[in-house]
Amino acid sequence: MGLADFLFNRRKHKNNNKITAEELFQQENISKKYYKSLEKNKKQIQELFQHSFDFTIDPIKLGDTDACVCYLGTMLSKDTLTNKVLNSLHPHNDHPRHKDISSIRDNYFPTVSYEYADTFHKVVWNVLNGYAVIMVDGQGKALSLEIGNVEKRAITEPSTQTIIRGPKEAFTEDINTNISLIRKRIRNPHLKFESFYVGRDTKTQLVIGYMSSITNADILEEVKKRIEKIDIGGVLDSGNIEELISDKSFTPFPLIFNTERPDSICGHIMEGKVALILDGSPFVLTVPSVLTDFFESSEDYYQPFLMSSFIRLIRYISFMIALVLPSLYVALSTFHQELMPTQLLLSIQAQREGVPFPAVIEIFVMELTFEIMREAGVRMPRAVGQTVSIVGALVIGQAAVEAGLVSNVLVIIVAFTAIASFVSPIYNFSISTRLLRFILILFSAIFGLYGVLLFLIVMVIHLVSLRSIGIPYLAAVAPFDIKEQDDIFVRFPIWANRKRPSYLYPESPMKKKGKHIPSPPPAKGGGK
Amino acid sequence: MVTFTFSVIFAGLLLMIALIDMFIWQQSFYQCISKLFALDQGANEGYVIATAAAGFIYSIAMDYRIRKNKRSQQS
Amino acid sequence: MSKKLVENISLWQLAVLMFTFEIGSVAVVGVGTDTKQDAWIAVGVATVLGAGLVWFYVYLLQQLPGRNLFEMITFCFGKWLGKIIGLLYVYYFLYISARVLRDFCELITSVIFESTPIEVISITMVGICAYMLYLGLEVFGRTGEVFIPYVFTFIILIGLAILFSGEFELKNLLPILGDGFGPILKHVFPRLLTFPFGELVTFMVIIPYVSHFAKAAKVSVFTVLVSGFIIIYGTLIEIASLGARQMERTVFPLLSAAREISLLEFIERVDLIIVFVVMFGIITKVSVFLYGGLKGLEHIMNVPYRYMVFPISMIIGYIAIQISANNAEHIEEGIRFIPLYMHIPFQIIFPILMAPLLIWKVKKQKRRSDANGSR
Amino acid sequence: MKKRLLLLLCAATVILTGCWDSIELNDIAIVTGMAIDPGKDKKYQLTVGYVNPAQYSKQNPAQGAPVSIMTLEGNSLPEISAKMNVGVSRRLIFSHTRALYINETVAKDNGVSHFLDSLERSPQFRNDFNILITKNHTARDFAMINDPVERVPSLKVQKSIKTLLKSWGGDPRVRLTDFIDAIIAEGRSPVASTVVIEGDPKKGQNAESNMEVKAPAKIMLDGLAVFKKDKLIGYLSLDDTRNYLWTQKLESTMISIPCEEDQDDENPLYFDIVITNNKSEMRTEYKGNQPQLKVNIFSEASINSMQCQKDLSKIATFTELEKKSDKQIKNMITETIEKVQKDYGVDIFGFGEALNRQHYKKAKKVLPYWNEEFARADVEVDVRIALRRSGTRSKSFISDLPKKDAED
Repeated sequence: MGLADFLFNRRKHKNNNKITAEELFQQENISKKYYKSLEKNKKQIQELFQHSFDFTIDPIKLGDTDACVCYLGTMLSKDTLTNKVLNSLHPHNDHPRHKDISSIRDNYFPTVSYEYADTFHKVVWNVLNGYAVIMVDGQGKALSLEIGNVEKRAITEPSTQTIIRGPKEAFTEDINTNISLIRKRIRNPHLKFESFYVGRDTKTQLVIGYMSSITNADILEEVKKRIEKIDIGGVLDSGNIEELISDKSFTPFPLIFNTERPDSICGHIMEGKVALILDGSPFVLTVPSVLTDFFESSEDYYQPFLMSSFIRLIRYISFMIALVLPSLYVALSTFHQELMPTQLLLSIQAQREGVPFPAVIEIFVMELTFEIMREAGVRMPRAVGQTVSIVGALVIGQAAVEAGLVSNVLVIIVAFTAIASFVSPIYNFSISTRLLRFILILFSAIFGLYGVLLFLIVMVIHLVSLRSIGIPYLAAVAPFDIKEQDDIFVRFPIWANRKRPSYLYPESPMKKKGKHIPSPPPAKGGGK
Repeated sequence: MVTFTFSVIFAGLLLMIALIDMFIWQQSFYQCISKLFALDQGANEGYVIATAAAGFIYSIAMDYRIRKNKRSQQS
Repeated sequence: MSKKLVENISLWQLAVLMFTFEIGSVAVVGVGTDTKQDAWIAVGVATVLGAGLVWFYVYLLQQLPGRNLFEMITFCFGKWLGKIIGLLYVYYFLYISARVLRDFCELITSVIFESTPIEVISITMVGICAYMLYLGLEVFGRTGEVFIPYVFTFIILIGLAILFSGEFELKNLLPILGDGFGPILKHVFPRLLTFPFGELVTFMVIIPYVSHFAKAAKVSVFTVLVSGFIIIYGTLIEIASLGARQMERTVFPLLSAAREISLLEFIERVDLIIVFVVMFGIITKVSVFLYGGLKGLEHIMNVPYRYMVFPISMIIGYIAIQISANNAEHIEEGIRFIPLYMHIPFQIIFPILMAPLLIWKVKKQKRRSDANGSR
Repeated sequence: MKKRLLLLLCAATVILTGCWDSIELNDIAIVTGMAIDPGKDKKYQLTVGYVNPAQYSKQNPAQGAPVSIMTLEGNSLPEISAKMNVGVSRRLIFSHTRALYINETVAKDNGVSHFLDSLERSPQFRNDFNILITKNHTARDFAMINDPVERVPSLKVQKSIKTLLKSWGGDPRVRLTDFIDAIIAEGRSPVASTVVIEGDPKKGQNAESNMEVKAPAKIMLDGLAVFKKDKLIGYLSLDDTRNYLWTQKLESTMISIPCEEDQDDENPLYFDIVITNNKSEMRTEYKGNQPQLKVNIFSEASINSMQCQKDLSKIATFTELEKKSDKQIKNMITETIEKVQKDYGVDIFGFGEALNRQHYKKAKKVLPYWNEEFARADVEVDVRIALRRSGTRSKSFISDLPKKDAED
């Protein structure tokens, strides 16, 4: 009920696109009224923030008027507070009485950015956001001064999506930094950022960024609608948002693209997608995403196009390998021995001599072992992680083979599969292959190649039925669009890529008008 | 309705097979029908019979749901 | 974004579905084996005739744009008679879909899985079809789009691989037309015309849902011609690599042809892979027939077809097993009974009978509406 | 709801049944060779040779025989092979069979068609094994002879045949389907390769025989077996096989041709040409009532050795040598065809099929008794050899030697 109201109210304010503190606190049990009397206000706010050690109320005097500064000590830098606020107050202590709060601001804090809070909700909201709020006795408004933020992580290199060539910045946990990283790359007034707050309890800021001149209005509307429908207690990472707004949760495939690379996000925005930036998460989402997005790295556009086309194909192949190789081994070795060339069959059979498990169990156990090792390696402190990998390689690989528990060729297959599954530039996507691989092994153990194909067909049917914000997940492949093929499996040169993806129905479909092709200067005259 | 459709299609197709069998094997109608229901065509015919039965149960469930939906819409 | 009430498929998807539909069981059972080394000529003749037939089907549909076969039948024959004729068509479609399914099951059980019960293959295959149709025609079309490159390239590749393995002997094609055109024509009508081409009558249920209906005729005729070419190509491969005598004896000619492939002494024994490529063709074919039947039932029973997908497909799985006691019966039915007593009435005679009635009724309706308009 | 039902169904079928056709690699024995002998009590005696996989292990290769064999008697091959497990622990997998040895007595007395059908019908058997008729020894012996290089005897045989076909040509390149096709064809009779054992087969069975430099027993190719329908009626020598192949599909061969037509027998001089590219065409015609068999052969060749004292840098020499080769090869092929006509009277070359292709109406009449027609037909072979090059030397150093020295 409460949230429904909140949403309903939000719609009314869609145009000015500012969320007032009233809306945010509507459902909470906080009185709204800001009194003229300082005492009442003090009492009110003290009650609200009791048991918080970092909440401070400093009484001050403005001439003969009583006033107080309240703030959360952990949310702002105290140095700045002292320099900007308290120091500038003191010399004027003997100043005559001020008529209203704006003259106080003009006199004391002309250089500090500010906001007036005329409701108690707003006061609370500003305090929570790291403002220093000055409440003056007898005034109907409080003055909120923005003090410099607390320490935040500096912009570093991306840790999950490293590249060789291209910008090395990554998003941080701070939303303003993130937005500035995008703004810096796209200097265009059409680049819009709209702010939302999600989470009943956390009230986390969620910003959607898009190019109003490119992004399709329907898609935008749909995204906004979904964000407004979000009903959850707390949001801690964009991963939560991903699950809340995607079209279908019961699927192993990620329906929403995420990255921590600003350049990649800018590329998506320029294609007509919508970016979702959540405060506190260095991973930015873009919607709608299609399957092929997950095979594209932003580096593809920085390397020569032939090379990046090749690498892209490698990614698709390795995706297939990661998916089907183990099950193919099971199918071939237990069902279709005739498909293998004689010599290969003989050598595989020789390796399997004395292995006590059936091939399915063998590969299941090994894949499981590998998954355990991978999980351990990820969660472990970095120093220990290396130990894990050494132990894993030595113990599981070497010893198991020498003990005759598994065959050599199987270790090769598991290792190769593992490496292939790391190729996908987006980590999310390799997760889906990991999951599907196990089911596939089961199928192949029951039906052989027929089972593998059965499963793959079901998988394709499933993939084809998926949608991301209403856009078919396999767009440009199915439904097939021949004009889109310049940037799907291979990448054509940048100058040849003139269109934005048509499956996103962009408002302006062309990226550029000219058809200029770089060429050497024409030979002058008849020359030698 | 779904159950009705199921039975019409099921019976009709069986009848059709029986008629074709009559043509091919030059047997009487009764023989063909009895051949269809005798469990001699494959030792594993149980599988398909089970799935057909599952289809039947499913269609009953479907009918039930349709009716429930209709009722809730009316009320 | 908004949910559409009627599902649409694009022209390309229609072409893809038609193509895989045509290739599907032809790749399994082979066509024109009776005409020996002239099979490819027979297929060529049948293709041209088939294209004409398909044009005729689309022509009928164009008289009543946006209505499918069953709606057209009711339009022509009134409610009750229309329902009965529609039901006959439903039986026809479902029966053929079970037959196609059985074709594939026979292939799998006799080539790959000797001890796996045929029932399991039937159930799994029909399960996939049901799942796909449950998700709708759009998903069906898109699935086709995903698989068409594989189907197409593999069929082309088989030929090339046979060529490079040195098994391709054009000598086997001689003598051309040794016995003249007589046997060819005899074979084309009724068998070849009805088996891969006439079966396209089912698409009268699908074509109305194409997004650019105006171009449907052109696209379908073109697709039939292209798939005819591919079938000719496949038949040529079979004759050239196996020889006419062997082709007559093999149950699955393309498969046997693929057995001859041996490249680099590593790419050998690829016939199993062929089976799996063929699999998608079969899924398409079964699904198209199943969809035709379901749409008919939807029209007759007034129940959305999604409710009936699972029960009816379970019946198909059952019928596919019951359809014949053994492979010989299955083949004999396919040669002696089905073309004459099922294909010809439903594919040719009935539409031809319906055509004048339809045109007359449409004209009458138009006249009436014109009269109404003038009043 | 619906999806769950479907999943449940799938799961139920899966759990209830298990995997029907799967078999672990540890439980199969890969058969590479089969040998068919006449049985003592029953119709056939089948011997299978299957690989001992431990021999192929890289880590701890077992010392032992690379293959084992098992022999049983019975009336049909499928039955015997299914029964093999009375003595073999593993299921036999026939899809990798490389050689089928058929004892000549079986081929002569019973005919081969009875068991070929089961091979053709079975999906297990591929179309890539060689059909070999064994001479002198029982077929069983052939499955047992070890080879130091290839270890698995049947693999050795197949490899050697393949290599021979590429280098010299001596195998008719007949596979199962071709063979069966030829049996039923009216205008062609089947042929198959023959093999013999050189040395003592008893010694060759020992795994220790692999230790010796000179293998005590070796399987060798020995020409062609000629069949009438499915019965063996005779043999052709290796040279005839090559000539036979020349009319069919010869990949390449090496042939030595005498320098002079009537040179002294004591020290004959030869030059060698290697055929690199070969195209042959068969034509069958009727002149009145007399059948005419024509073979047109066009081959590209280069000179590989030169014992004659000819100057290879001259055009005239090339023309002369070409003519000589034409004649020699023509004689060889004509001889072989006439020999087949006279001795066996069956058309192994496929002239009848050529007639069928070229003169369909006539063929329809004569094909039913084609073999008689073939036997009385005139043979005309037209060979055209094009010598293209002569290796890395033009003149032979022999031609620079003083003539007397060369003669001495």
